[in-house]
Amino acid sequence: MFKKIAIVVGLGLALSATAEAQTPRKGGTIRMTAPYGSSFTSMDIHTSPRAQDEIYAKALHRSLYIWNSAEGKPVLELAKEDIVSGGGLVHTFKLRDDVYFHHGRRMTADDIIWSYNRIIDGSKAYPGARFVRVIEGAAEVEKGQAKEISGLKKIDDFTLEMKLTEKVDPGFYFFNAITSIYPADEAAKEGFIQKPIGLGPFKFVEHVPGSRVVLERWEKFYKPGKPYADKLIISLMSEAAARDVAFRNKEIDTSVLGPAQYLAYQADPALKSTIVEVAEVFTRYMGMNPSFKPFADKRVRQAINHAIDADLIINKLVKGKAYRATSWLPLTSPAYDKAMKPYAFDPAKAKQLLADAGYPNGFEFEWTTSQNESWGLPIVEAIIPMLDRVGIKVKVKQVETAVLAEAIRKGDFQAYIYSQATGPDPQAALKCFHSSTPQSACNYMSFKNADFDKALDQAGQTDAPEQRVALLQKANALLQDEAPVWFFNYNKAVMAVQPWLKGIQLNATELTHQNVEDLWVDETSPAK
Amino acid sequence: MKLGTSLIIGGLLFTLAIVVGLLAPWLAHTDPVMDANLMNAEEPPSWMWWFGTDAQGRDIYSRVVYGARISLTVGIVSQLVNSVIGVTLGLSAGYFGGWWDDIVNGLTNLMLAIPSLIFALAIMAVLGPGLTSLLIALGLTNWSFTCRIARASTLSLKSQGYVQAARVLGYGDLRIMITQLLPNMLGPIIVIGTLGMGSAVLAEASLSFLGLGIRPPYPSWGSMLSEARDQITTAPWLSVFPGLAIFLTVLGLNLLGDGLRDILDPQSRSRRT
Amino acid sequence: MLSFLIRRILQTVPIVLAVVLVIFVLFSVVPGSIASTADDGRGPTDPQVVERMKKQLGLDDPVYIRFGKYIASLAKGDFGTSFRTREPVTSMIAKRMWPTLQLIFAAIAFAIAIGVPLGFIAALRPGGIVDTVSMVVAVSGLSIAKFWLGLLLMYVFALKLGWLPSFGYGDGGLKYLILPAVSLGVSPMALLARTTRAAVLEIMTADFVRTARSKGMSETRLVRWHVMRNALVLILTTVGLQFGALMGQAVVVEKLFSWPGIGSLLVDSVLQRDIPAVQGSILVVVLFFLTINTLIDVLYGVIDPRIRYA
Amino acid sequence: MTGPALIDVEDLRIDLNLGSSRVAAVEGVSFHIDRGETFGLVGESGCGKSITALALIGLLRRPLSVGAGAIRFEGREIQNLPAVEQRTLRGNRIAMIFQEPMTALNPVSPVGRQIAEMFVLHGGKSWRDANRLAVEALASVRVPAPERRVKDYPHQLSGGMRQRVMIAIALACGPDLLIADEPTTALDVTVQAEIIELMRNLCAARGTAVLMISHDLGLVANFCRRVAVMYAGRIVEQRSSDDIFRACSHPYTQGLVDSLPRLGSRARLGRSRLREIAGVVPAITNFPSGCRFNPRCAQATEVCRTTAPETTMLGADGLVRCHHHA
Repeated sequence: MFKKIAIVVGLGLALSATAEAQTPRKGGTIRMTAPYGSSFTSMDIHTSPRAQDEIYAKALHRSLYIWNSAEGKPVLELAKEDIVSGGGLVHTFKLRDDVYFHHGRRMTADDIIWSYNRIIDGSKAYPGARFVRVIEGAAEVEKGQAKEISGLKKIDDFTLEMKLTEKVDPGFYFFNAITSIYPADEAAKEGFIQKPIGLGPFKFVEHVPGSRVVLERWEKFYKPGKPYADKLIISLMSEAAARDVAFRNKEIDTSVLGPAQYLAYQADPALKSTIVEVAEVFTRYMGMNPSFKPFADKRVRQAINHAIDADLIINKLVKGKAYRATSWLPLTSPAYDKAMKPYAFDPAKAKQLLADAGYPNGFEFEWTTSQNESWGLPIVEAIIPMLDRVGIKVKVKQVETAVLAEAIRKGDFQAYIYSQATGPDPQAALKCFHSSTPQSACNYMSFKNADFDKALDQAGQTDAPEQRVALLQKANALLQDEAPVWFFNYNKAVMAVQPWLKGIQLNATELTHQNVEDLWVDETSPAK
Repeated sequence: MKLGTSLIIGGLLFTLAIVVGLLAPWLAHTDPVMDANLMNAEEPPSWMWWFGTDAQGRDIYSRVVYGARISLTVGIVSQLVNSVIGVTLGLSAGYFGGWWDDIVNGLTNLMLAIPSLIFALAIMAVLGPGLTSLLIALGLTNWSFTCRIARASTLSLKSQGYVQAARVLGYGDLRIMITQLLPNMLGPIIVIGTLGMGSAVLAEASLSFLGLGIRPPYPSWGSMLSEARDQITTAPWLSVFPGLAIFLTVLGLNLLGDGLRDILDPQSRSRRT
Repeated sequence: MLSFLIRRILQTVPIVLAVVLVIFVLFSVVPGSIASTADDGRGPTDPQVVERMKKQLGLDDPVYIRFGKYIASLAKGDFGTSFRTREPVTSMIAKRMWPTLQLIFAAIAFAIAIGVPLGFIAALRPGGIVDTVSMVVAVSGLSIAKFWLGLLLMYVFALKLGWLPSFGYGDGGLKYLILPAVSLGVSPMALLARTTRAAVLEIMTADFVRTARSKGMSETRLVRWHVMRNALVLILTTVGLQFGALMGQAVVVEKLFSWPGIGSLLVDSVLQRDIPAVQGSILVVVLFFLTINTLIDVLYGVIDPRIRYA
Repeated sequence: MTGPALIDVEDLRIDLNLGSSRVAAVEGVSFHIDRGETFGLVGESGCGKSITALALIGLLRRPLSVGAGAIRFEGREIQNLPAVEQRTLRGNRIAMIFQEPMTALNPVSPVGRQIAEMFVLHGGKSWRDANRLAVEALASVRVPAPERRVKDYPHQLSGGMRQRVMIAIALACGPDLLIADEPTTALDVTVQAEIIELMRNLCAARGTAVLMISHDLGLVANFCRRVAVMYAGRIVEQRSSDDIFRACSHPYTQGLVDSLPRLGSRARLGRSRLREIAGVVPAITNFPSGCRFNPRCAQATEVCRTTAPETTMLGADGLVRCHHHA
């Protein structure tokens, strides 16, 4: 699917400092919110790749690896050691022997093998298959040609050998909740989904669909002394307005903030200190379809980049809740070129470019957008008059996010505005513009540029890190000049956290995904 | 309330909304779409910006004024569609009877059984957001009442002498329906229509809230209200003015409907309030 | 009575079938596909997974075959499998049923408890101050956008006064129910107040009321003994029709208050193109409405002896 | 005559409030009824006879109200009584039967209960006792199988039966005065006679005075000892029933008499049509000046058009209001 990785940039105001200074209090209730929809998709996390579902899954389940927000990379979680051999393709994991499922049984290598075999089951089409597929023999199982993944071998109860198909870091593949480890015996049973069992720091109590998930401390959790809280309630709250009221009313401990609320909370002395922010690795952009004639001309695409005052939109409309994009790679990317300047806001130049391209009087295009407040309709509405000033008319086509995603995949658009993961691997992020990448995969603009392809291919082949970065920067710069998209911004994730909730990690892959065993509440929490 | 008071107040409010909508280009200070200037974003109400400005820096007063056009179009057109469908089906079903009557009855029961907002939601999901979709969705889902009334009054009028008399005189079916039956049921139909317009304006707001409303950037009151809801604690003027516009217009329509009922449909005071 | 019920149930069969057909046809042409349900809106979806899902859910079949299969499984009480959660729709809906019923009945109870007495009081002194004020309140209650009202209530009673929780189902306690139920109940309350008032006014001019007065009855007794039961017939009609509208409005209120009912399930499912769940939810809503109205028809007979189930 | 009359109406005026103005729908109406006496009030519809009756029982509702005059029951002014006392009078001492048996009973309440209410209201009985008494009351108006009928709803009964129920209700508490407003108008002719007979017998047996209101002079004259004729809000003539056919004084009364079919008369006069009174009843808001009957009166002269005639006493018991009375 996508790799959810980034590097921490922003810091919650002195949060981490105070958290370490105090001794965590045991007990209490943590009340988190799940803001990305009014329900959880499923209590079977293997079926859902959604960020929303991972919020509860982080408490209930564990994967082989875990995302470490401080280091900005996945680290081993269920194993103590990973011995690499076989030219970087064979990983031998020494598993922890103190990991217990919520029904009390100890986890062994069998559970991991069973779980990965389940995920790759082709008849079920679990979304995690794309990660498991990196293990040798997995694709055969998926196609029904084999019964078990040949690349997974149990050496003993606590030693697992995994053979990969390519030389990659398995951490990036096996840290997501969709690759959570299930208990082999229980998960096969019918009622598992009603009362899921995992390895996480909290065990399942109840799920009221559309309302909340309640979990309680798992006493035999493998990290000593953790988790701190007795109880964890994750409430589903998709309405930002309702979340705002509930947060101010101290009914919830965390609330994801949109731009308007970000500004309002900053302005409110009582709420200012609750803000936690982090730069995420998502690039927001307007994609332009070259099969729509005006957009086939590079000058038109550049003109659009010049015509839109992105800084103004970021400051005023997005309320500073984003970073200006220069090109495709986000500023937290290792290949990000700090010297690179974004397109200047220059309507005169835009007009000139349009005239050069043969559109002195502009043209009209249809812009497909969702209602998303950060990369959807409100942005489009702000841009309409800006483009109007250089003679370009916009016809808005508003669709739901689901329809938008479909339209993008099918290339059924003249232009669209979207948010796409662009990290952590710059190579993978730029691969989307390689001419060999099919339109439906992620080359949505059907981008084709020989120089770009060359730079990217060279970067993939080289072993020297500096040279690799230089090549990627070159590709990224090429991309800026070709302007297949309007480069808008890189997201800044913002969450309000009540002062009594401590230990929030600045997770750049998704701020709401917290390793909840590290969270604790002090006695000022109003929750019982 | 005294008879007539509601008619007058309702009529005034509705007329005001219509006049505002008609005169929008002259009343508005700025263009509701193009005059976005992010430098002026979210100004509270002042002499310069009567109702304040929104997140895009657009003048809310001008948007409310222009919004009258769209919201009233939604209300009036969708209700007209409903009335035409309802009257056509009800009148013909009552007049011809037989299998056609059975079919229309079945359709009416079907429409009554699916809550109209849910039906409209489903239609909007299929057609996608936008004014035309909205007019279709709201115009197709709220005619069952009109249909019932039209059918019932056709049945009662049919048994009265003058329809038979018209038949004896050799009038055609269509002519009888239009010249004899239709005028006699207009009273209640107009009353239901007036109240229905108010419901349509509210339904538009609800659909906007659910993310299936009007196609922007053109402002409707419902979409403005819906967009502003996150900021009810921080920038209340964003929602107060479109909210009031909806409230007063629908209030006007409801009062007007009440007042009209007293005049046009006095015997049915309790049939549908 | 029994034959009446059986006949009523048989009458609903074609309606239910028609609803199924309409929704099925509507959503066969809906844009956005199964792929959307597997998508997070943040990046590309694995095309292999999408193909497999299609096969697994039988979406490769032509529409009419799918419809036939759907009807066949419906007859067995099986609403199909959700595209999104891969759970049986029946069990998804079952979990949402109770909160919605709670909300709807609480709203109706609120509407009746406030609206009917208000209408009575107003009608007993038509033109009086109570009448004027309550009718202004009633017509205002009908004229306000539901989610705006909900937000205002939330703002005032949760945030400013701190009396009630602002959202959610919580542990299912009563205090969580109040704000959503009131938001939902305001318009039927207004409608009931007006219906009751009109009904009582009409009844007060009836001949039998004059008879009752000639008996030397006090106005209180008059209302209790003679007016109420007669008004109940008209009130009941309004209540019955309101259930339909309420099921619709519940969609908005449930979404606003994060209430885990059928309505929020329906909106989620519509937005994410989870067609089996949409069909199931709408069907359940329709069945609920038809059931309520059958019950009300039965109640008519209890209240009004003139109605007989022939 | 000893002591005050049972009911004594003096110079009664009933106003119709039209918002901006008020007009007298009834004025200068005076009559009295003694205990056990039968008194009739006759006139065309709209003449004010029904609202006069309603005034007696205190049931005038807006926009009608008593404007002036006195209504004394056993010498006590009714209108000044507190509401509670008025109510104990109503139903208990003064009862009323209405014209429309179809609608005068509560459709959703069993008739037995509607009778029983009287015993609960005025007799202080429990519902249990009252229900038992209701069966008796129903039996007394000669309804067959009363113990079954009490459970019936009005729509299950015929018009005649319903009017019997009304009579049972009215006579339940043994009132002193029964006001019967067109009690048989809505009924079939054969049923009419039965109901009238029933009323006559029951009232005679119980000594109940009756105020019979009807447009049917024949019926009233037959039933009542004395008759008053109303026209356009005024009593134009009052006579004993015996006198009214023999020697009526007012041209209007004469018109009413002439419009009655008389047994035997048809043969004598040949197959002549019944005579009708020419013209229509004037609207309340537009009463003619002078004698209100003058536009329709064959004998009208100039004085009739300008001056309202005074009341002239005729013998001990009669009066007439006409410039040209015989």
